[in-house]
Amino acid sequence: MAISSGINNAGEDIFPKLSLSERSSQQVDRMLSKSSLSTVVLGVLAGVVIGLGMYTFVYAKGYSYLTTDPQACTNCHVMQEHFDAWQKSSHRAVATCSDCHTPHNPITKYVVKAENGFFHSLAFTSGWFPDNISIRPRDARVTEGTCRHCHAEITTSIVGPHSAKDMSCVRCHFNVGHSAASFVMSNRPEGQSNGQR
Amino acid sequence: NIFEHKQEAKNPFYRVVELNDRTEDPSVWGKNFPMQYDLYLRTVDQQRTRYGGSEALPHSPTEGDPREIVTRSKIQEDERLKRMWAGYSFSIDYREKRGHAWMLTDQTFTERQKAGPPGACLNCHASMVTTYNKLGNGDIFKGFEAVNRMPYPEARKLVNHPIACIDCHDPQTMQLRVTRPAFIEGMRALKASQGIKDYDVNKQATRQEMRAFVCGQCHVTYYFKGKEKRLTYPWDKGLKVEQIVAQENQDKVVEWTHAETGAQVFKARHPEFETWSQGVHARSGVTCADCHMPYMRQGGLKISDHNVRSPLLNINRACQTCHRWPEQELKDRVEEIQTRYYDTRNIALNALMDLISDIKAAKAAGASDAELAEARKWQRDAQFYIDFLVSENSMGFHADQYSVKSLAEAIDMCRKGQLSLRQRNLQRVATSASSGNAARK
Amino acid sequence: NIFEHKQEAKNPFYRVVELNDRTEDPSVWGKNFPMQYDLYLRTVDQQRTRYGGSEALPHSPTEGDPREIVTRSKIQEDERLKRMWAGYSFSIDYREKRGHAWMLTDQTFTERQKAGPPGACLNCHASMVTTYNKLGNGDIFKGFEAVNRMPYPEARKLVNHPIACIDCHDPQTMQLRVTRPAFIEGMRALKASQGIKDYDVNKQATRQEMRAFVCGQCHVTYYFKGKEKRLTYPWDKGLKVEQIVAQENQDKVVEWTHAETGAQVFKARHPEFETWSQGVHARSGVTCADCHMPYMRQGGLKISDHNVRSPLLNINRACQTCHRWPEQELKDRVEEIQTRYYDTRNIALNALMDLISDIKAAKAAGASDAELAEARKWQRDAQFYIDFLVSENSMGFHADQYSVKSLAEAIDMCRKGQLSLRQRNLQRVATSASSGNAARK
Ligand code: HEC
Ligand code: HEC
Ligand code: HEC
Ligand code: HEC
Ligand code: HEC
Ligand code: HEC
Ligand code: HEC
Ligand code: HEC
Ligand code: HEC
Ligand code: HEC
Ligand code: HEC
Ligand code: HEC
Ligand code: HEC
Ligand code: HEC
Ligand SMILES: [Ca+2]
Ligand SMILES: [Ca+2]
Repeated sequence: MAISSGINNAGEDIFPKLSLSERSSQQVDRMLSKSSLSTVVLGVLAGVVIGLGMYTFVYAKGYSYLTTDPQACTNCHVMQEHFDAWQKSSHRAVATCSDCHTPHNPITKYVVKAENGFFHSLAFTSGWFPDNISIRPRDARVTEGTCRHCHAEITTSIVGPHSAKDMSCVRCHFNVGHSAASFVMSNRPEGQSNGQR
Repeated sequence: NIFEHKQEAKNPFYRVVELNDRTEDPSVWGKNFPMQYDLYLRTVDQQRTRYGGSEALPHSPTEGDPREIVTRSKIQEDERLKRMWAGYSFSIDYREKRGHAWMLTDQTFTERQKAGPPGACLNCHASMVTTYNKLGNGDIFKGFEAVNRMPYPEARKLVNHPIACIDCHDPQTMQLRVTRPAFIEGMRALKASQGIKDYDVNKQATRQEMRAFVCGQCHVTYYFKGKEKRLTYPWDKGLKVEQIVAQENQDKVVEWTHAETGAQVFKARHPEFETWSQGVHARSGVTCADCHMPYMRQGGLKISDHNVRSPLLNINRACQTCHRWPEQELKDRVEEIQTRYYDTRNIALNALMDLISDIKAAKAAGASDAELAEARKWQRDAQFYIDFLVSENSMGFHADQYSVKSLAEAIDMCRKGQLSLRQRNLQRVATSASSGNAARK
Repeated sequence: NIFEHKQEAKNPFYRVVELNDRTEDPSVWGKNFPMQYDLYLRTVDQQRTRYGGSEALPHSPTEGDPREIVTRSKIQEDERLKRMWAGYSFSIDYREKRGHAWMLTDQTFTERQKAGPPGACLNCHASMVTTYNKLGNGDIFKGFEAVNRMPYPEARKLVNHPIACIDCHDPQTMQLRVTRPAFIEGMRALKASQGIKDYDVNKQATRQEMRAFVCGQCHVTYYFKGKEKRLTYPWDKGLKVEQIVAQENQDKVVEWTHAETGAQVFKARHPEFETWSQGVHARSGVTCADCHMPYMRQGGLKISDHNVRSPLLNINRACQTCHRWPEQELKDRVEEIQTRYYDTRNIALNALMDLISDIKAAKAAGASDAELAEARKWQRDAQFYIDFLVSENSMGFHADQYSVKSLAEAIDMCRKGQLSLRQRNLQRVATSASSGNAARK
């Protein structure tokens, strides 16, 4: 059990899970358990689902995923917070949503975009997603890749020859794109700290 | 479906009815705000967490107590609590709390009613705005004073609902507001101690503070002052347990005489607000509402979850806005903090039981009041510390280090009480025993 | 300028010299890695923080101790520490620690040398890789065993530097590595207790774990096992203080007899690693290096700040990447946690002094060893708890709730020790005193 020693938590067995697999697997659970529909989903499968997906892909502008315009992401209000936070972030002027959320490799780029576009559209329409969205393992890997792509120079010393084993950028820089903190701050006076002490 | 999303996004609420300070019935407010109303109604639900939430137990209705569902009895679960409160109404009946929907019922039918409580009790168990206004002809302070001193049964007739929209919201603007004179007075005293004069919570508090203050109207420790039974929050010196003990000692508060030891003691109650204020979340501007009424999506809207409950039943919304850890990990973190607290709490309760046993035994052995005075004083203070921590409902989470630190102080007090007693006994026999100097030193 | 950046980017470090496991001198490594080397040299600097860092005090060199600068004496600052260690070398000399550059000098000239320590001491105060390899002809475990049992002065001749690059890095790849057999063994025992067999830290640890393990080679509690003086980290049952006490009790560790009470006692030392592992940062995967060696920019590169020091001297880099609070606020948060801890620590130290006084007095009054046995056992365990917490260097920050909880347990133990004694005294006289039953109960 994790409690017995923090060491377990300092390593692969817990750490990457924190931003990767576990986080989203249980998110999927939630999405399914959330809807008694889960069985229906399997039943109706392809037809309706794809239908729905495509429907929103068009109606809810899921195809926005194919663009690089951040504004386009906010065609879904569920992306609004991220957009607002991004506008307050250190990257607003230097990186757009898709700069961080799609591979910087022309081929895979559109695959990822189309796939996310489709599934997020589906999720959006069906409502099968948690209020606090968290990044999927695959997309987290994509994002980590983009950090390294743009920051290759400055990070050679820490990802370079001196470290066979990899390390996550997001572990420390989780708020570069749109920090949770800025979600919090966004509904209160900046830096407001409660008077009680 | 998708149309809804777009619709609602444009126009959040429809003003179906006009609301004013005479509109008590939440179902009427519900016409304008159906989503919040529906959620508010769900506070009847009961569900356990490891240390919190509540359990629904069947109860065969008697005419004295028609409830068909009650919660677990805390004093049966832990005999030490019963003994700590020996001689006081809490040793008759003290149960797990549950959702807001139950507050009026549970208060009306608790066996503590045998002690004949004052109307002041209602301040935190019913919707009081209209009642206070009526009795005070528009002056809530006057209405408050009137209710305080009434006998409970009489006052009970004047109220109809558990907490309702009107108790937290301004009917015109829907802004949060404080409607409880006791909180307004307590907060004024607290701010004064920090050098801020004539603090007016409804004018000066930030929106973020209000998201905690509305809860602080009730989730606090209190006592009834004088025969006017004025509901009082003893915050004149600050919100830390040591400051509250100092204040109540200064006010010479004595609520009962301990049945086993004869000590003059006083009670602490659910100090969630005071405890939260000492934690890192309060320090970070995180309020009660952030965790107990987190934002949730309904259709295209973000609304506050009015089903006020344990955040552990709602981790994604309550915690993951700020913490990127998986739900299970967040739950484990809370339980690790709570278990450390729980273990320390056991040490403290055992120390208190030992002190009570020693005083009782010394009394039985004929020790005089003068000889018992010091030990009884230790019991009085230590017991309040422990009560303060035991009555708090987050099992240490609201302020993890502070809570355990206070327990450490209480443990030391209990043991010093025991020592004071034994030392004195020794001195009495010292002359006849070589080991006397050992004791006297 | 940009050109320079590009250059470095392609090949951040220029292999000026070839490095291997015989290259001990850090200045040689510095030819390849000048930035890290320059920072490493800065660990000579001394600066205070409220509770940490270190203060440079002038010292007039004697031939016994040529140091011109020393740190404050902790036992002069707090007499209670001196008394806790009465009869042991720590009551002769125990000072504030300071930067890595000082480790070998400070060990060589501490007055604790009077106690004639073993070579094992060097494991954590010098660059040992080459020495271990030489003595063990390539087998560091053999070399380790050889050094352990030598008298210190003899072993001292075999080493030349305080900790150097080679102690944390693989000369070929520059990857982190563990070079201390005691840590390898301790970690293997710990993992075994968690059901992981034959754990090999250098093969199985993640990069993230290594960022803490390299520090855990020295910032841990230890004892010398048997007459081979084998340096041992007692982690077989776990890293919590109660698990370590249990282990050392099982190993029947006795380091000295307390001068005032005659209790058989043992010492805890700088358990930063063990304590950190119980805190929320470890749980969040935040390691020693993250806070004590944060990344910094130099030229166009990110490098680790090899000027290992208090993060409070480097808040912007050490904390603000993860915590968006202002520097002053972060400092205040640390000091709030440390002050709560410090206050509880005082209660615990006072309780221990009372226990020592009582045992001493009882002894003086002619109590027999049998009569003192229980109280002495309480002193043994409680004192280790308190020593463990007092010797830890973050003043409670590394694990805020856990540290205070452990103090609470220690306070209870000290007081129980006192009670056990007085109870026994009372029983002895009970027959002759009416208050006897009071006492016996
Ligand atoms: C069709 C509406 C819609 C649009 C347009 C949209 N999103 Fe999303 N997005 C969603 C929904 C719904 C989810 C939640 C999916 C889930 O948790 O299952 C989501 C989740 C995500 C996630 C986290 C989950 C994952 O798959 O890793 C990322 C990252 C993301 N969106 C990025 C973007 C970016 C970048 C854009 C613009 C290029 C964008 N989104 C535009 C609806 C949308
Ligand atoms: C500078 C890089 C960067 C930019 C620009 C960026 N993001 Fe992200 N995004 C991230 C990272 C990193 C994460 C993963 C955060 C984590 O693991 O906590 C993330 C996660 C997300 C998620 C999942 C929620 C979560 O916390 O896991 C969504 C949704 C998302 N981004 C949407 C967007 C949208 C919409 C935009 C543009 C308005 C955007 N992002 C711009 C780096 C970026
Ligand atoms: C499209 C290119 C691009 C991507 C993708 C990108 N960055 Fe950046 N980032 C920049 C630029 C340009 C700057 C500003 C100039 C500079 O400081 O290098 C910057 C600045 C920064 C800074 C310094 C400002 C701050 O926030 O402290 C950090 C840290 C950083 N990036 C980390 C990341 C991480 C982590 C990721 C991936 C999650 C990422 N970046 C993704 C281009 C990018
Ligand atoms: C252990 C924590 C940690 C990790 C992991 C980490 N960084 Fe950083 N990073 C920092 C700190 C601290 C700074 C600030 C350094 C300074 O201000 O001197 C920084 C600074 C930066 C900067 C800004 C430099 C500038 O010009 O302002 C960039 C870009 C950056 N990091 C990118 C990355 C990337 C890409 C990764 C993953 C390969 C990464 N970091 C991993 C802690 C980290
Ligand atoms: C950072 C989140 C957070 C904040 C802020 C917070 N709480 Fe809590 N609260 C919790 C958690 C977690 C628990 C433990 C719930 C459990 O054990 O099931 C809890 C427990 C409680 C309980 C008992 C609930 C139950 O179901 O047993 C009450 C009552 C409570 N809090 C009231 C308050 C009040 C009043 C405030 C503000 C003064 C407050 N809380 C602030 C997280 C929070
Ligand atoms: C008018 C007084 C009053 C106010 C205002 C109030 N509470 Fe309560 N609260 C109570 C009472 C009384 C109970 C216990 C009801 C019972 O056990 O019958 C309670 C119970 C709770 C519980 C326990 C629910 C459970 O399932 O066990 C939580 C959590 C809680 N309150 C949080 C809050 C928060 C957060 C706020 C502010 C947003 C708040 N309360 C405002 C009086 C109040
Ligand atoms: C200052 C606000 C306040 C006052 C005054 C108050 N209560 Fe409560 N009461 C609460 C809160 C908050 C809870 C829920 C938290 C808890 O149970 O610890 C509660 C819980 C209860 C409960 C359910 C749990 C239990 O204790 O069995 C009963 C019954 C109750 N109160 C009766 C009373 C009576 C009788 C009085 C008057 C003597 C009274 N209350 C005065 C705030 C108050
Ligand atoms: C225990 C206190 C409490 C009670 C009772 C209460 N609310 Fe609220 N309400 C809140 C808090 C806290 C907020 C968040 C306000 C903010 O963020 O400024 C809120 C927000 C709202 C909002 C603004 C939109 C939103 O959801 O954030 C509406 C509308 C609302 N409440 C309606 C109601 C109605 C209708 C009732 C009665 C059925 C009610 N409230 C009862 C505490 C309460
Ligand atoms: C609005 C933001 C916010 C919310 C909501 C929130 N937290 Fe926190 N939490 C913080 C901040 C800020 C800290 C202080 C550390 C930091 O600065 O990151 C913190 C610290 C913590 C810590 C470490 C504190 C300690 O004493 O060890 C735990 C554990 C924690 N939170 C759990 C929770 C849980 C569980 C919930 C939900 C019930 C929750 N938090 C909700 C912002 C939040
Ligand atoms: C989250 C940040 C953090 C982590 C992780 C951390 N420390 Fe610390 N450490 C601190 C702070 C803050 C202090 C208090 C410094 C002060 O009081 O000046 C401290 C103090 C210390 C001190 C005393 C330093 C001094 O100058 O007085 C030592 C030694 C130390 N830590 C070692 C470690 C070791 C070894 C680890 C890993 C096993 C570790 N720390 C992990 C933040 C951290
Ligand atoms: C070879 C043993 C050894 C290793 C490995 C080691 N330390 Fe130390 N450390 C020491 C000794 C010995 C001292 C005290 C030196 C003195 O007082 O003369 C010390 C002192 C310190 C201090 C106090 C500095 C001050 O200014 O007061 C900090 C902080 C510290 N170490 C952190 C770390 C961290 C972080 C690591 C790992 C990255 C680490 N140490 C690795 C032995 C070690
Ligand atoms: C397991 C590693 C380890 C061993 C073995 C070890 N030390 Fe240390 N020593 C440290 C660390 C880490 C510090 C810095 C932290 C502190 O001072 O608490 C330190 C600090 C010191 C200091 C400076 C502070 C003080 O205590 O005055 C002296 C002197 C010292 N050690 C002497 C010795 C002697 C003599 C021995 C052998 C009996 C020894 N050390 C064995 C790790 C070790
Ligand atoms: C107390 C342990 C310790 C000592 C001694 C030490 N280092 Fe490091 N070094 C580290 C840690 C920890 C890292 C970060 C490694 C990682 O992130 O995986 C590091 C990283 C490095 C890196 C990789 C780039 C960077 O800065 O992150 C280089 C190069 C390096 N050290 C050179 C040296 C040199 C040269 C010396 C001797 C002058 C030295 N180190 C002494 C602990 C140490
Ligand atoms: C690599 C990220 C990281 C770094 C670096 C870091 N922290 Fe934290 N800190 C955390 C996390 C994660 C938590 C747990 C709460 C949460 O999940 O936000 C936390 C919690 C805290 C808390 C609340 C814990 C408690 O018990 O109350 C404090 C205070 C804190 N950090 C201070 C610091 C200080 C001071 C430093 C620098 C010396 C520091 N942190 C460095 C990530 C970090
Ligand atoms: Ca804390
Ligand atoms: Ca904590």
